[in-house]
Amino acid sequence: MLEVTPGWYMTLAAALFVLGLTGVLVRRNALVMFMSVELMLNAVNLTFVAAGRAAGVLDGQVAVFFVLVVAAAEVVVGLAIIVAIFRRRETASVDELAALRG
Amino acid sequence: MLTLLVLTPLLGAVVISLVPARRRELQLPLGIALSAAPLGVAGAVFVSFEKGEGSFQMVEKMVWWEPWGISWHLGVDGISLGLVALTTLLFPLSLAASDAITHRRKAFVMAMLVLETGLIGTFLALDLVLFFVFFEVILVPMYLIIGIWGGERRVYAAVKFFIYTAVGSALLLAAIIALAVMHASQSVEGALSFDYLALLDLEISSTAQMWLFGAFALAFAIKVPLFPFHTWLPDAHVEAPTAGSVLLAGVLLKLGTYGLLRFNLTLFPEATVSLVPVLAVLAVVGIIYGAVVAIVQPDLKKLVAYSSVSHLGFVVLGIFALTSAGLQGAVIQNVNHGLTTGALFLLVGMLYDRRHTKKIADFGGLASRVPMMAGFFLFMAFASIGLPGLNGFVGEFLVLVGSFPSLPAYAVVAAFGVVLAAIYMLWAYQRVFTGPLTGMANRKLVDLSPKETAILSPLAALVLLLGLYPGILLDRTAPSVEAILDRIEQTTDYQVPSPGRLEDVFASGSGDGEG
Amino acid sequence: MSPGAFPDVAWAGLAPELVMVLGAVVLLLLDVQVKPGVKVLWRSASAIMVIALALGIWQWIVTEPGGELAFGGMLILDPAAAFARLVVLVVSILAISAGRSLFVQLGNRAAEGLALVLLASAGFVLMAASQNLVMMFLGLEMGSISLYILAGITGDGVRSDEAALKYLLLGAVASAVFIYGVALVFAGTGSLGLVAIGGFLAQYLVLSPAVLLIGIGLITVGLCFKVAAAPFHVWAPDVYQGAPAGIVGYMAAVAKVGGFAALARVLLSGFGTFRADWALVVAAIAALSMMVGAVMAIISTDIRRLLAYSGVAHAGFILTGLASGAPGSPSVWFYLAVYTVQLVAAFSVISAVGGAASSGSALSDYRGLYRRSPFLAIALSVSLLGMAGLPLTTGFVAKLGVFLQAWQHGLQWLVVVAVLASAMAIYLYLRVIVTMYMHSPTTDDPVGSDRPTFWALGFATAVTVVLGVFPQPLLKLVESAIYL
Amino acid sequence: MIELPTEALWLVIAFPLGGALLLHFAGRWLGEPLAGYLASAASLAALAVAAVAAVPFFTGEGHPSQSLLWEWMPAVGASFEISWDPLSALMTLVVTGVGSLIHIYSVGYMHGDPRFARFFTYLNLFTASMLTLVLAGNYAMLFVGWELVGLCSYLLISFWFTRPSAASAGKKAFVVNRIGDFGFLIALMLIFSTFGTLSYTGVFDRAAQELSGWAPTIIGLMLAAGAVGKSAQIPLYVWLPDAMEGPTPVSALIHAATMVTAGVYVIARSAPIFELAPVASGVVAAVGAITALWAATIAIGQSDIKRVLAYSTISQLGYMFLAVGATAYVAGVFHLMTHAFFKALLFLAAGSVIHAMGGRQDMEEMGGLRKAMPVTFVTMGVGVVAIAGIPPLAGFWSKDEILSVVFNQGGWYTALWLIGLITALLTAFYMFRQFVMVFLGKPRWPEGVTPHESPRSMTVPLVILAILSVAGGLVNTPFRLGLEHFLEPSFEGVRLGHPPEGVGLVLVLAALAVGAGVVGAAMAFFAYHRPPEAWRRFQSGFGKLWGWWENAYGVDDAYGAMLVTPGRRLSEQTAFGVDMKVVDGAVNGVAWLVQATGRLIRPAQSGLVRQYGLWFGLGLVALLIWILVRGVA
Amino acid sequence: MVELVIFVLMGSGALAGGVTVVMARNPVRSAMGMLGSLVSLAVIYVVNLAHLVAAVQVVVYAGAVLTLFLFVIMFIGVDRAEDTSETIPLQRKLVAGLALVVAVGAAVLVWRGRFSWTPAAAESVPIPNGTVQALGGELFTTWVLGVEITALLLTIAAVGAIALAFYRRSGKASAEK
Repeated sequence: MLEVTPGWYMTLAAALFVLGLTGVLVRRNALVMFMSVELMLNAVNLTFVAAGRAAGVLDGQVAVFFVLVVAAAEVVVGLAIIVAIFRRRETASVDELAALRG
Repeated sequence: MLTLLVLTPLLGAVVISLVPARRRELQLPLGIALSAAPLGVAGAVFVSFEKGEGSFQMVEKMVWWEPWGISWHLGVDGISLGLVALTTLLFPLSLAASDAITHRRKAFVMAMLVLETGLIGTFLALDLVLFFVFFEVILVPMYLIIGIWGGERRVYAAVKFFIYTAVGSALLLAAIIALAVMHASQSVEGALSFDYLALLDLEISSTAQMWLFGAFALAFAIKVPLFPFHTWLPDAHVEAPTAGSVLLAGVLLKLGTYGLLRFNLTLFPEATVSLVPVLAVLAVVGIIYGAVVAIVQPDLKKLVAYSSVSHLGFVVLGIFALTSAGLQGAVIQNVNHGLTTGALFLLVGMLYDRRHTKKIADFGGLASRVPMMAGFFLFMAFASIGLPGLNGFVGEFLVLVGSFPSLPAYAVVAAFGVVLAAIYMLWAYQRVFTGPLTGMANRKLVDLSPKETAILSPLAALVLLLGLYPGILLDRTAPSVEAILDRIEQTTDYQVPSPGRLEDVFASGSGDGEG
Repeated sequence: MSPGAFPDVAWAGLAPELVMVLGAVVLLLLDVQVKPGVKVLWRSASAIMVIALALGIWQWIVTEPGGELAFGGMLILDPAAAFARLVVLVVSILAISAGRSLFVQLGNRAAEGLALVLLASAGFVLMAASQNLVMMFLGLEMGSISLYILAGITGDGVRSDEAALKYLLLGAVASAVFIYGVALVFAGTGSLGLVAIGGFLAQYLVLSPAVLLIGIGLITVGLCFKVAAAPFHVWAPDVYQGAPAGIVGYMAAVAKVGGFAALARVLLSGFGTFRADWALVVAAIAALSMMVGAVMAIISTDIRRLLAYSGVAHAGFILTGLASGAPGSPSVWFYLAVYTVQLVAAFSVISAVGGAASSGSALSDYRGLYRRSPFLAIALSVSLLGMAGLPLTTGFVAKLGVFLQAWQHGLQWLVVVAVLASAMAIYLYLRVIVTMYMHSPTTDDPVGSDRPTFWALGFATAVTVVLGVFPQPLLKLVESAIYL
Repeated sequence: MIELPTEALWLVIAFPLGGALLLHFAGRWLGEPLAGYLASAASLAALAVAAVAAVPFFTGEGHPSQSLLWEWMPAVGASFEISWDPLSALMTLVVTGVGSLIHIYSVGYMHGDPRFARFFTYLNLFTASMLTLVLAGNYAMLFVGWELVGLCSYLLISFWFTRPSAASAGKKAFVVNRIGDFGFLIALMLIFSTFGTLSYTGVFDRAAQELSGWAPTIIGLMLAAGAVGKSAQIPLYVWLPDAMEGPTPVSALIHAATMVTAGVYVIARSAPIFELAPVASGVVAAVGAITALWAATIAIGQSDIKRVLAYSTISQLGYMFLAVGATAYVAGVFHLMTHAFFKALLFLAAGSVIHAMGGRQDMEEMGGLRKAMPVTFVTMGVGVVAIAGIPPLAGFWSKDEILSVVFNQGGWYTALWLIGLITALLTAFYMFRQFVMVFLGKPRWPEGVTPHESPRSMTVPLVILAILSVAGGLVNTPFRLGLEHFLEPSFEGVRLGHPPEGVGLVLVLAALAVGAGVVGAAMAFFAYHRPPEAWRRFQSGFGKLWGWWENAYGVDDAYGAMLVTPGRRLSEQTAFGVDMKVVDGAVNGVAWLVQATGRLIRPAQSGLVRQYGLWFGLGLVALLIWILVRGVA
Repeated sequence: MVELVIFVLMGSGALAGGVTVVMARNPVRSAMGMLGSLVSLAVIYVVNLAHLVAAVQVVVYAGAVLTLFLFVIMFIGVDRAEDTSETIPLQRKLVAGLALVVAVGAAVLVWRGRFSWTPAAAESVPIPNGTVQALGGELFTTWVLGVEITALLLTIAAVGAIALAFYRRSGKASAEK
C-alpha cells in the first residue's frame, strides 16, 4: 500500500510554490500578485509542517505560525499601498507603474 | 628626517588653508615659501646622504596598520634621492610660475602642496601599501589641478588621466596583495607583510613572477607612459595649467620608471630577465614613435608631451638593459627629463600667459622680440635633444652605451631617436622663434621678467651642472644600482655583460643583433 | 523545557533593542495623546537612539568572544551581533540627524516615521543576532516591512508610491524565497537553529544533499536580494530613486547591514561545512555584482540610481570577503561599517540638495555644487572617494581587507575582477565630482544644510578620512567580529 | 723656455670658453667693438698657451701625454681628459691660429650688426668647442666637442634668424649632422662594449688585441658615418652649401677651416682602428674621391661666390678623406692644415668682396673688382693659386702628396687617384673661373654699388693668411718631411701610406697634378675672361650637364622627395591616423565598450516590476542549477 | 489509505485553487481560488496533526486575510474581468521556460535518485502532535521572543497602514496631481 510520506506533501508544496511564483510573474493586478505571494507562503507552510512531521519536532508548526503573521502584516501594508496608489491613479496594474527605470 | 620631508608640504597645505580668503595676495607667495621648506629638508637629506652606500639610508619605520603588517616605512637610496630632490625643486618653481592662476588660488596652492607630499612619499615609501597609498593619492590633486585650472577640454583630460592611471594601479594592488599573502605563507609566523625589504626574501615561482611582474609593469607602464599606453599624456599636458604640466612631466611620469626600477627588477628578477625583450621593444617603439608623432604636432605642449614619451622610452630601455651604465642612465635621465621638460613646459606656459595660445602656427619669429625667452627655450631644447655638455646627453648616452652590450639591436634603433629629437625640437623652434616676426599680437610680446628669469635660471644651471659633472648624482646612484644588479645576478642565471670581443657580445645579447 | 516554566529571557542582552522598541511605542502613544511638535519627537527619537547606542557599547564590552545563546537559542549574543548593532545604531543616528527636515516635512506622520526607523533598526539588529532561521526571518520582516512603509511614507509623489510597491512586491517574493529555503533546510536537517544545523552537518554525512543545497541556495538568494547583489538587485535603483531622499541612505544602509549579517551567519556558522558548495556561487554573485553595478552606474544620469548601482557593486565587494569564509568576516564588518557611513553621508547630501522628501535627483542638479555649497560638495566628494576606495579613506582599507582575505582563500580570480571593477567604478564617482567642481552651476542659489545634517556629515567625513589614515582602532575592533 | 704641464692645457679651452661666458652675460654692456677685441684676445690667449705647450714637439722632445680633468660618466668610461700629442697640438694651433685671425677679421666684418657681441659669444664658444674636440683624450669628450661645434654651427648659420632661409639652413645642418652622429654614437657603443672604456689610451693600446673579424670594420664604418656627416661628404654633404647663409667669417672658420675637418681628424685620430679595417678605409677613400669629383663639378656650375667656395670645400674635404682612407694620415692632416689656410683666406676674401658689394653674392654682378679692392684681389689670387695646386704654394704640396700616396697604394686606388687628378683639374677650373668672374673683366655692378677696399681689421688677416697659404706647404715637402716627423708620435704603430719610392715617379705624378691645375686654370681663363655672353655660350656647350651642375644635381630636391616629404607624411599618418585613431581610439573604445555594455543591459531595468521578478526568478533558477550540478552531480 | 485519499483530494484542491488564483481573469475569482487552496491545506494540516495551525489557517488566513483582500478588491472596484493578455515581450515564454526548467530539473533529480526530502539522520519518529497546549508551550517559552516580534510586526503593519493610507486622505494636499 502506498504510504503518504512527508515527501509527498513537500512535493505538493514545491508545486504550489512554483505556481505562486508564476502567478507573480504573469499577473499584472497587484492584488492578484499578492495572492500569489500568499500562495508561495502557503507552500512554505506546508513544507514546514511536513518537514516537522518527518523530523518529529514541533518547530515546523511553530514556524508556520510566524509565517502566517508575517504574511498578514505584508498583506496589510501591501494593500495599504495599493489603496494609496489607486486613489491617485485609479489602477491596480503594476505595468502602469514604470516611471522609475533605467 | 624623511618623515619630516614627507609631511612638510602637507603642513604647508594646512597653513595655507588657514589663510583667510580675503588675503588673496598672500596665498601664492606663502605657498612658494612653504614649498621651499621641503627643498631645504631635501637639501639636508642630499648632503647627509652617504655616497658609497648602496642600501637604504635614513630609514624610519613605524607600525601603521598593524593587523596587516603595514608600516610607515621610509628610506632613501641612490635611486630615489635624485627624484626627491627634483620634486622639491620643481614645486617652488612651478608655484612661482603660477601667477596666471587667479581663480580659486588658495585651493590651487593647497592641491600643489598635497601633491608634493604624495610625490615625495611615493619615492620614499618602503612599504608596498604605503607606496600604493601615495601612488594613488597623487591622482586626486593632479586631477583637480588639470580639471579645475586646465584648458578647454580639461574635464576630459582629467578624467582620462585619472581613470587610465587608476585602471593600471588596480592590478598593481592585486599583485601587492598577492605578495603579502605569499609572505604569509612563507614566513614562519604566517604574518602578512607589505614591507619591501621583507618581500625581497620571498621565493616566487617563475610563473607567479611573470604574472606579478605583468601587473606591476602595467601600472608603471601606464604611468611612464610606455607605448601604447601613452595617449592620456598629451591630453593631460595640453589641458593642464603650466604648473600641472611641469609636475606631470617633471615628476609624475617618473613614478612609472621609478616603480619599474625599484620593484619590478628587485622583486621579480627572473621575470625581469625573461621579459626584457618585451619591455625593451615597447621602450624602443616608444622612443621612435613618440618622436615621429611629435614632429607634426601643431600644439607646442603636445609636442613636448610626445617628446616625453620618447625620452621616457630611453629610461625604460636603460632599466631593462640590466647593465650598470644602463641603470645609472635611467636614474639620471629621470632627473634630467624632469629638469628640461619641466623648463620647456614653464616656457610654453610663459608664452601661453602672454599670447593665450600654444599653437605653433600662431607664432613666428619671436626671437627678435623675446630673445631671452628664445635663448632659454633653445637651451632647454638642446638639453632635450641630448647635446653633450647638457644633462640630457648624460642620460641618453649612458642608456645607449649601457644597453648596447645587452641589447645591441635595440640600442641602435633607439639611437635613431636622437636624430628625430633634433628634427622635432629644432623644427618647432624654427617655426616659433625664427623667421620674420609675424602677427600683431606677437609684436607686442614682452620678454622674460626678472622673476621668470629667476625661475628658469636654477633649472638652466642644473642642466649645465648635471651635463658636465653628473658625478654629483652618479656617485650616489652607482652603489644602489650595483646592488640591484647584484641581486639579479644572484637570483637568476643572468650575467651582466662585461666588455669583450664584439662577437661574444652579440652572441650573448638578445641574439637578433645587427651592425 | 516543560510547559509553564518561566521563559529563558536575557533582557540585558537585548537592552538596546528594548529601548528602541519601547521608545517607538512611546513615540506613537505620545503622538496620539500629547501631539507634541515634530522637533520634540525628533529629539526624543534621537535620544532613544543615543541611549540605545550607549547600551549597545556596553553590550559590546561585555560580550564574550564566543558569544552566548539567549532566548531559548533564538539569538546568539556574540561580538559579530554586537558589532552589527553598533553599526546599525550609528547609521541610524546619522540618518535621523541628517533626515530631520524629512520628518519636519512629514508633519503629522513624523511619529510614525520615527517609530518605523526605530523598529526597523531593532529588526535588523535582531536579524543579525538570530541564531534561529525563523527568528532571522522575523527580524528580516520587521526591518523590511518598516522600510517598505518608509519608502512610501511621504505619499506626495507617484514615484514614491511606485517605489514602495515595487519594493514590497519584490521584497515579499524574496522573503518567500528565503523562508522557503529555511523550510527546505529544516526538512533537510530537522532543525532551525544554526548551531544545531552546523552540528548536524558536522555529524552526519549528507548523502542526498539536494534539498539542503536548494535550501542554501534559496536562503542565499533571498538575502542577496536584501543586500541588492546582482542579479537580484533590479529593485534597488528604482526604490532608491523613488523613496524620499531623507531616508534612502538609511534604508540602503541598514538593509545591507542586516542582510550581510544574516548571510554571514547562515553561510559561515550554519553551512560552514558546505563552503565548497556555496563559496563559488557567492563569488560568482560577487563578480557579477561588481561588474553589473559598475557598468550600470556609469551610464546612470540620476545620482541616486548611480549610488544604487554602486551599492550593487559594493555588495559584490562585501560578498568577496564573505566568500573567503569565516576568516573573512572581520573584513566584511569593516567594509560594512565604513561603507554604510559613506552611503548615509552621500544620501544626506542628496537630501540637502534636492529636498528631504523628494524623489529622484538628476545628476545635472549637482552642476557646480561646489560653488553653491562647498561644505556639501566636499562631504559628498569624501564619501564618494571613500566608496571609490581611494587610499587614505576608509574605503581603501576596507577593499584591501576583503581582497586580502579573498586572495588568501583561493579566490585570486575574484580579486582580479574586483580590482578591475573598482577601477571602473572610480569613473562613476569621478563623474559626480566632475559635475560638482568642474561644471558651472545652472543657478547660483546657495544650498543650505541644517545643523544636524552638518554634524552628521562632518562626522561621516571625519570618520572616512581619519579612519582611512589610522584604521587601526576599527581594525582591532572588528577582529573579534568573527563567526564561529 | 718654460715647459707647460699637460694638466694646464685646460686653459686652452678655458680662455675662449670664459670669453664666451663673459660676452654672454656682459656682451651688450661691453658693446662694439670691445666685445670683439675681448673675444679675439681670448682666442689669441688660447693660441699662446697652445704654442707654448707645443714647443716640446717642435724640438722633438715631447711625448704624448694625457691628463684627466674629471670623471664624467665612469660607468661608460667617459671622462674629461686631455690628450696632448702632436696631432692635437697641430689641430689646436690651426684652430686657434686661423680662429684668431677670423675673430679679428670679424670685428670689421660684423661692424654695425645689432647682435655684434652675441656673434663673438658664439665665435668664442665655437673655438672652445673645437678645442675640446681636438684636445679630447676620450671619445666621449670628443663627442662633446663634436656636438658642441655642431651647436655653434647651428647658432651661427642661423645667426640672422629672421631670414627664414638662415633659420632653415641652421636646422638642416644640425639635423643632417645628427644623422652622421647616429653612426658615431653606434661606434661609441661598439667601442665601449669592446673595451669597457672610451679613453683613447684604453682603446688604442688594446685595439689590436680586442678587435677581430668584422668588428673593426663596423666600428670604422660607423666612425666614418659620423665623419661623413661632419665633413660634408656624400651623401650627407647637402647641409654645407646651405650653411653659407651664415656670416662669411663663420663660413671661413667653421665651414672651411676647422669644424668640417673634424671628420678627417677623427679618422686620423682613430688610425689604430682603421689600421685593422682596410675595408672601412677603402670606403672612406672611395667616398672621399667620389665626393671630391662630385662637388667639384657642382662648384663649376655655381654663380654664388660663397657656394662655389662651399662646394670647393666639400671637394677638398673629399681629398682629405681620400688621404686618410688611403692611410696617408699625415698627408690628410697636411692638406687639412693647408686647406685651412687657403680656404679661410678664400672665404675671408670672398667676405671682403661681399662686404664691398653691399651683401651681394652673385658673381654675375661683380667683375673688375681688381682695382677697387687691390688687397683682396692679391690675397684671393694667392688663395686661388694655392688651391689649384700650383707650386710652390701650400696646396700643391699637400695635394700632390695625397695623390702620390693614393697612386702608390695601387689596385683600385689607382682609379681613385685618377678621380683625384681630374678633380684637381676641375678645382683649378672653377677657382679661376671665380677669380676671373669677380676681379677681372669689366664691372657688372648693379646701380648704387661702389665697391671699396675693406678696413684694416679685415685685410690684415687676409694678408697673414695669404702668407701662410704661400708658405704653409713648406712644412712637409718631399725634400723635408717636417710634418711627418712632427706627427710621428701620434701615429706610432700605425702603418702610414707613403708616396712611391722612386724620384722619377714622384716627379711624374707631381707634374701630372700640376699639369691638371694649369690646364684647368687656363681653361677657366679662356672661357671666362670674356664678356658674359661668351660664358653663356661656353656653358651651353655642356648641354644638360651644366644645368645639373648649376642645380647641384638636384640632390636637395631628391632628398626632399625621397626622405623629407615621405617622412613628414609618415609622421602625420602616425600622429593623426595611428595615434589618434588607433591607439587612442582603442582607449576610448574600451570606455565606449563599457558604456555600450551598460546600454545593452539597461533595457532589463525596464521599471516593470513583473519583469524584475522574472530576472529574479531566472537568477534564482540559474543559481540553483549551478549549485546542484556542482554539489550533487 | 485515508491519508492517501485525503492527500489526493485536498492536494488537487490546493493546486486547483492555486491555478485559479493565477489564471482567473476576475480578482474575486482569484480570491475564491485562494480560499479553496487555503482550506484544502488546512485539511492537510489536520491530517499531519497540526491542529492549531489548521485552525489558525482557517481563522486568520481564510477569515481575516482573505476578507481583507476581498474588501480591497471591492473597495477599489476592480471586481471585474480584466485583460490578461501579456504586454511585456517574452515574459510568458520566459516564465513558461522557467517553470519547465524547474520541472525538468526536479524530474532529473528524482530520477537520478539523489533526492530525499528528509534528513539523513531521520529515524522513524512519532508524528508531533500540534495540540494547542503543546504548541502554546513551545510558543511561549522557547519562541517567546518570536511572539513578541509578531506583536511588533503587527504594530508596524498598523502604523504602516495608517501612514500610507489614512493620512493620505486627511493630510496635506498632495503636491503632485
